[in-house]
Amino acid sequence: MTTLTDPPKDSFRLGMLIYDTRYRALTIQVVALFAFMLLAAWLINNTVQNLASLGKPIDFGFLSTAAQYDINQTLIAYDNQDSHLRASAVGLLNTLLVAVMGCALATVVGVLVGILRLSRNWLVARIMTVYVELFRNVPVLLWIVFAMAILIESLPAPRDFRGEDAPAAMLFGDSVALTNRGFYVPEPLFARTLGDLPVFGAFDISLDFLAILAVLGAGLFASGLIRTRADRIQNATGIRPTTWYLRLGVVLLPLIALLVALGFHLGYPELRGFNFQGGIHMRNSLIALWLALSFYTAAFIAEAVRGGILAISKGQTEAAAALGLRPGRIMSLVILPQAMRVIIPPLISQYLNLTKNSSLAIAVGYMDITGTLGGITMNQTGRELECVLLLMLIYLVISLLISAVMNWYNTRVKLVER
Amino acid sequence: MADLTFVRHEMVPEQAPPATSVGPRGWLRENLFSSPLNAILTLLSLGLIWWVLSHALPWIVLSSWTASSLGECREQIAAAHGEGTTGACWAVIRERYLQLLFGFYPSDLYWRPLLAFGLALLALAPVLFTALPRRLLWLSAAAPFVVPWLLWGGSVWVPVCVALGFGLGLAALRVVSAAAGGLAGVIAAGVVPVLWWLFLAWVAAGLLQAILPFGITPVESRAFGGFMLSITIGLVAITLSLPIGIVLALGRQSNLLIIKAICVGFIEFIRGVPLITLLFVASLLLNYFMPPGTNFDIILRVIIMVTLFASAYMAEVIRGGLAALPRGQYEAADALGLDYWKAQRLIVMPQALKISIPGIVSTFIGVFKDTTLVSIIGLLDPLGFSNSIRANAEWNGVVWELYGFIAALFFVFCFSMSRYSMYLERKLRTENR
Amino acid sequence: MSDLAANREIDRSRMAVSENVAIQITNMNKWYGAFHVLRDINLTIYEGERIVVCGPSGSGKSTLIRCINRLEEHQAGSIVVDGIELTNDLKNIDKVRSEVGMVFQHFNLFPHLTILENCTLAPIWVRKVPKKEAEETAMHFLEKVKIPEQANKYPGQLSGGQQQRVAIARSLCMKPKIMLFDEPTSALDPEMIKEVLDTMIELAQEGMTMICVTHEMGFARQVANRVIFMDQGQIVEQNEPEAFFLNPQSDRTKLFLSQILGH
Amino acid sequence: MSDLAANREIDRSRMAVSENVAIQITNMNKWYGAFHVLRDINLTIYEGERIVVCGPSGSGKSTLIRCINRLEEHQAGSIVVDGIELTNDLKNIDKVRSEVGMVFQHFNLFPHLTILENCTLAPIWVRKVPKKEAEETAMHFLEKVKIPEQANKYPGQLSGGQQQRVAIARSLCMKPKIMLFDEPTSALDPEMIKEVLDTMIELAQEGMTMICVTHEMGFARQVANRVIFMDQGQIVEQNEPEAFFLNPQSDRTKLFLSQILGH
Amino acid sequence: ATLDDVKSRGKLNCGTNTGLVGFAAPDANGDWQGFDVALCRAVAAAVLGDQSAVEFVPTTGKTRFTALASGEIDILARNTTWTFSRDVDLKFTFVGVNYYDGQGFIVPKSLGVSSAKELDGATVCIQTGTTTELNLADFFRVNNISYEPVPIETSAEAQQQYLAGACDAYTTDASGLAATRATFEDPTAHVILPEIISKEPLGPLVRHGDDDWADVVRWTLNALIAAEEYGVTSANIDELVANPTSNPEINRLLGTEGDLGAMLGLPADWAVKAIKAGGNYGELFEKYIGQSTPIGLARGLNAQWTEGGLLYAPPFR
Ligand SMILES: Nc1ncnc2c1ncn2[C@@H]1O[C@H](COP(=O)(O)OP(=O)(O)OP(=O)(O)O)[C@@H](O)[C@H]1O
Ligand SMILES: Nc1ncnc2c1ncn2[C@@H]1O[C@H](COP(=O)(O)OP(=O)(O)OP(=O)(O)O)[C@@H](O)[C@H]1O
Ligand SMILES: NC(=O)CC[C@H](N)C(=O)O
Ligand SMILES: [Mg+2]
Ligand SMILES: [Mg+2]
Repeated sequence: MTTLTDPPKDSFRLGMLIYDTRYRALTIQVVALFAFMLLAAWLINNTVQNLASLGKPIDFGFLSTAAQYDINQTLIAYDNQDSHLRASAVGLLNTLLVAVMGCALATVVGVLVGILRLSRNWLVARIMTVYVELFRNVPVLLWIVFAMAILIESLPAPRDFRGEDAPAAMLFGDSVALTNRGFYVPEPLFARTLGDLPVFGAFDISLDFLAILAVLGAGLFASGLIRTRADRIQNATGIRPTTWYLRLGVVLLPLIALLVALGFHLGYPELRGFNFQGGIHMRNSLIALWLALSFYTAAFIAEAVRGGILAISKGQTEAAAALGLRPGRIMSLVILPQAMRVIIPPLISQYLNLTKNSSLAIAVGYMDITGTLGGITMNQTGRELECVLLLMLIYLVISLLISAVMNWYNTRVKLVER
Repeated sequence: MADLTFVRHEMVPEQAPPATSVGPRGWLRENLFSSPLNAILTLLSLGLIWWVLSHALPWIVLSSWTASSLGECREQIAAAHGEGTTGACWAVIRERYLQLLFGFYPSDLYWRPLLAFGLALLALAPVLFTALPRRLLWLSAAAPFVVPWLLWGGSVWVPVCVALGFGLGLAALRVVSAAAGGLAGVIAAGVVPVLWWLFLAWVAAGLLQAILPFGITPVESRAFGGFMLSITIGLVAITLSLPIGIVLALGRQSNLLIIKAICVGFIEFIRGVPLITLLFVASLLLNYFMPPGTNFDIILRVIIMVTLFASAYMAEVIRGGLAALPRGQYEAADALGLDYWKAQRLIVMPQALKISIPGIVSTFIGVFKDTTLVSIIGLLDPLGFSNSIRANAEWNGVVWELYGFIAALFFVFCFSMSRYSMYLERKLRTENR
Repeated sequence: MSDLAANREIDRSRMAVSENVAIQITNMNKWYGAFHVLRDINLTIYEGERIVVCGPSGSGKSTLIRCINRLEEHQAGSIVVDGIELTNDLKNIDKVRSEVGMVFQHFNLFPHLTILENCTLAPIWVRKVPKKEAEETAMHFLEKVKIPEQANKYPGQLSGGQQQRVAIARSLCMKPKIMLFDEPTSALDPEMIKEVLDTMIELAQEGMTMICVTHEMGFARQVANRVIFMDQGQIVEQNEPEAFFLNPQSDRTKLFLSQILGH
Repeated sequence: MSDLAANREIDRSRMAVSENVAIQITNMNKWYGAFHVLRDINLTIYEGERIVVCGPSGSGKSTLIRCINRLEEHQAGSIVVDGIELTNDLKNIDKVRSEVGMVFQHFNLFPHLTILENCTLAPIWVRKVPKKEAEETAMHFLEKVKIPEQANKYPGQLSGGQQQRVAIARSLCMKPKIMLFDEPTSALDPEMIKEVLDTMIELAQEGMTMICVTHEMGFARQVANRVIFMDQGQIVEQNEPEAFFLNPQSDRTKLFLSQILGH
Repeated sequence: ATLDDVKSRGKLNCGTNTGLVGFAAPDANGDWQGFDVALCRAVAAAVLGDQSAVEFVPTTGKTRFTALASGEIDILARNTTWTFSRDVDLKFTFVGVNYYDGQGFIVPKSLGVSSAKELDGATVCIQTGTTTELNLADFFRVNNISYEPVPIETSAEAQQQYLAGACDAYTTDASGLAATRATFEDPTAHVILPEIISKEPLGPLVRHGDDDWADVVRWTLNALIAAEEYGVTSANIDELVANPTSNPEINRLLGTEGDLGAMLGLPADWAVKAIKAGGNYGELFEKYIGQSTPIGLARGLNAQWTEGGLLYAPPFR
């Protein structure tokens, strides 16, 4: 029989570092941390040594020197005497531009294809399957160069619009020109403009634009109010009043009034000299990148959408149908709210992928951040280390922001569940 | 109210359905014209198909296979199909397909990459199919050493000595853990092989080669190119990323704060930046990070970065597999007295990896597609090669034929892989668990 | 088979059957592709009837009752529900569906809505009932199925038996004239079966027209006024429960009953 | 509750209790975060004892027995198993675990290993038994639980009862001195419960020290020599089974027994 | 030192363009061909005695300098312009000029433009990461006219865009323009504008600080140039070695007199090997980019000084 003695007092022995659960964790972590720091120190030491022997100590000063190169598409004012930093900012904005446009189009196409893939129409479902498989299984870089090549080869050059019986013609009453240099569309102009608002002295924001945004926002808010009222009436009487014309009017009328007040008119593109002048020029590089990224990503989004809808069991649709709900209502009241939860997380991670893939812009010469900071600037200054680190940092920040949104959404949705 | 009783004494035989619901007519009605909207969609789809085919087919068919330059191609097509016909110049593919497939790999050694990739496929089989004889697993264990040897060639002793490192590690684990306990054993198992590889393995391999020379023609990695380069990068990266991914996933799951932080940091960093920036690191910076004077060639550097890239994604895939394992499995292992590593090796990993296989395959497809980015840093993968080919005066101006061929190669490869992973997924779902 | 309901006293007085036809099925045939799943079904159901449908698996029981509210389309013959013939006319289908309630084997509650919202959804959007009124009705029926206190929980938080009772309440909120049940208890644990059967018995006592696919023979004996036996897509035998169970006519019925009661 | 084992003749002769202490728990307390889940547990278990632990859900039964093989850590007091105190020392933990077998509610067999491999895994890797010998032992215990013919199947191919018996055999292969059971039958269908209880009764007859969380009162009456009732993380009452069931002392016990036997 | 590294390695690592018509491209057998490539072969022949002992490392505009700086390549022969900042700031040594180039414009004849100054508002295709990009910006700035740059990664893509009319003009080194034009379906429909807006001396470069190695490359290039000047060709070189001429300069070049090779740390016949590898400068020019090739460049500035060009090899003495 074992006699019970007092438990042995804790006296520290070296063996406890390994065999005592309390210290073991600590030991392992200290060792790991030490190893990690050793590795980091080694890498940094190598780098410093290498750079020193090359005579290129880390120095971000080059960012403030004149860039000396031109960028064809700039969202903020820029010319070749501006600094590399500003060139990078131009690139970053271009990255964000194509990312936002891409996410929007990819969502639209992806959702459409995902739903059409479930269509009862055999042919449509097959075509969508072919589309999805084709795009998913060919590298996105190839799609980007493909898209560029298609644009360049299949659309007419501006010179084809010239002359009496020109081989090409503008669309929509001479307002839109699709050329292989890009698309020229009418631009909004204001006869009585409010001027620009400089922000931090770095760039200007058009006050007209701000005013329009404000009116639009107010209109949408009012429309929301009308909707709440409709909800209230429905709750009270059971009948939902028809309000779409009211809601439309409340958004559109003030907007139209403002536009008239500002002397809104369109500036049409016009063939002058070598090119179309006036209007908004969406460059072929932007369009190719945008379309390729969107359609490539849309294939993945379509799968997520299809999966999301399929995940909502057939039973849900049947139960709703058995209650007498119409197909449209079944979609909006039963299927979509549930499918959204399944779809949104993969959707956002596809947004992330699209944003990262937009770095392939250099393949078509679209001047995104990789093209400016990670391309020409790096090339002309020879500051590889600084440029690549900065580039990674910028992408990392964008990615983390997107992930943060995703996590926020996930936790929010989870709360609703239980 | 009528009489409720009813008894059927003669069963109704099965009848054919009404003609409108079966047969080609029924099928058409059901699948293509079930409603006006569907009919419109069907017509639109037919229009689309017609449009695509009518543009692509003539170009593909009215082509030249024999010319030796683009100009000659144009002449041949004009001669055969009339002036003004535009057709494909497949001759460039005929002349260069071997280059697009194998790059600069010596043509008399083409059997080696073919054999190596065949072997890799074979080695995969016993891992994936539990039905195959377990003895084939030896092939899977040997493949990571044999395949690189076949690809890069050189002395047979190099892979042997590398493999020996694992043997040494195992031996160290046995000996040391018997003498000084489990954790010391694990540490020894980690340290000994690394020391061996760093300091002794090359010497040993050199000695052995001197004593017993046996080897095949070495091929520099610079000779790798074309599709073979893509496969090599993809294959090596995935194989290496598997163990790294496992370690990262375990680290991320661990409740040791610092280890977890390091792993999470690494994974999120790699997943947060585009691959192209990592390739910039490979081509521009990696040599800075190494001790002055070290220099390994660009393909190795790319493989390193792509491996790190794949590892982060792999870690997430495996983490999913780990999360899918019920807690009971860990507890049962604990209750039986298995320590952490044994539990991981015997209970957790075999199951988690099996669950993760579809994810691993799709990571592989992703990485494989992404290998095309190496063309941006000047490596001659199929896409890079297409540029070099166009830099020849004869083929300057050829576009679609090359892109089309490359796209078809990738499509065939990735599509079959993805089908295969779907098959695996189905199999895993129905398999008893 | 559970005969938990055996010790319950059933008040058959209010379970009278009217002369009015509720459902009239004539020479109805249905195919899945080339597979003849329902063959020559002729069936008249009067208001207030409680029909139990039984038969071996795959005999077409579910398909039959799903045809009644057009979850499945039939290819030949006619189905007239409450005077409305089921054709491709969407309006008719809507009308029929809002008068026929259906309870599924797997409840099919909407997991993203609370119990109360589950119950008010269809009244609000289909019947255009004011929300307040819909909620009152819903609470009324939730009380009837004895779970008013769960009204603000989500389906995932309820046990199977509770979920099925919510499903019944949800159908009742549409104030249907006819209720269809497709094996409402077969996905439940034995204790929960009782809860659900009790609810159904109560409904029957109130004179609801019910068609119920079930193998709960105790329930059939107590509540049904007619049992229909199906095999191979056909109605093989129908009779009053006592006669059906004690004196089956067809060989198939006998075989089936011996199997099901032999347990 | 099933009392399927009632009609079995129990040989109590070999179920003697020794004087040696197998498990000594002194003033043990455990918290989950701030939640005090085990309070002041004092318990001495002698070799050969068969203890049944019961109590309402959430009362800490599982936590208690999981503390005994350190699947959970306790924060105060001491637990001495077979002379080894459970501290943070990993070596002691390993020793205790290899002497204490545990059977879970959900069996937790390793699905990727055959039944035989499940049984030989721990002996081979923990006890360092030669494979051949381990297999012989495994077959011996598989025979004991009456499923030697399943040795080469995978767990997924077995019924729940069979799986639980494999789980018992797997624990036995480590030749433990003490066996812990955490509701071993509660995930099983009624028919299968009997199989598993029979196996446990057999074990008890061979004099194995057993601690069993269960609500099978038939089992407790026949086999246990002590029943422990827990509530709110405390041992509320312990007694011999007859006395415990017929003459409970505490009010809580009475309430609990009335609920559990009233079914 | 690099020379020893190369010798012990037995291979010369040479950075080239991933593909530029006439200057570097792999042929159907996977052998690299071109004017820049030939220089590498000559250096390999001089140092290692074997013109095929070269590993070609294709580089892009971005990766070329890092490849050289990190030691991945021993010599960069990739139509790289010798500029102040590359020489001084990036720390490289340009060992000479193998092609005197200048940046020009090509436009379709139908555009009706005869001078670059008329390109106001034009869309101009340009390869990114090159000196040409900066020159272009300067040119339009100086002339105070506007333009729209279309940056492009490779010359093949630039050509595609130009031909399809996506840009009005294409600008790059004039040699590249000529090479590009040569492969057009109808070369006569395009004109190269008269303005040469920059000096683009293209030459091989090596790392800063290894003068011995720089000397080897520099004098190999000079040997090729001098060989042409003295009429030493791959055809008559064996003859000249066997029967030394009376011209001591030639003899010193061919190693039959003096010990210039030893001074470089090379065998006496280093220059012979280099010249035999592909021929003298003139032969290489004719073979890869000269009038007889589709590219058809005239010697122009790249003629010997005796012919009014800029090629002027310092004396071998
Ligand atoms: N959507 C469908 N497509 C093709 N065949 C179907 C479909 N649904 C059911 N069937 C087949 O029709 C037959 C009848 O099915 P039904 O579900 O009506 O049987 P059941 O009597 O309800 O059987 P159970 O008791 O198993 O629910 C079965 O053979 C089934 O396989
Ligand atoms: N990991 C945990 N973290 C926090 N609280 C826990 C944890 N595990 C159990 N608990 C809580 O501790 C209490 C006791 O749990 P335990 O599982 O021991 O109860 P039990 O008596 O076994 O109940 P049951 O009969 O339901 O199995 C419960 O209130 C439970 O919610
Ligand atoms: N086109 C090129 O790749 C080279 C352009 C130019 N000669 C430079 O050195 O930058
Ligand atoms: Mg059914
Ligand atoms: Mg428990």
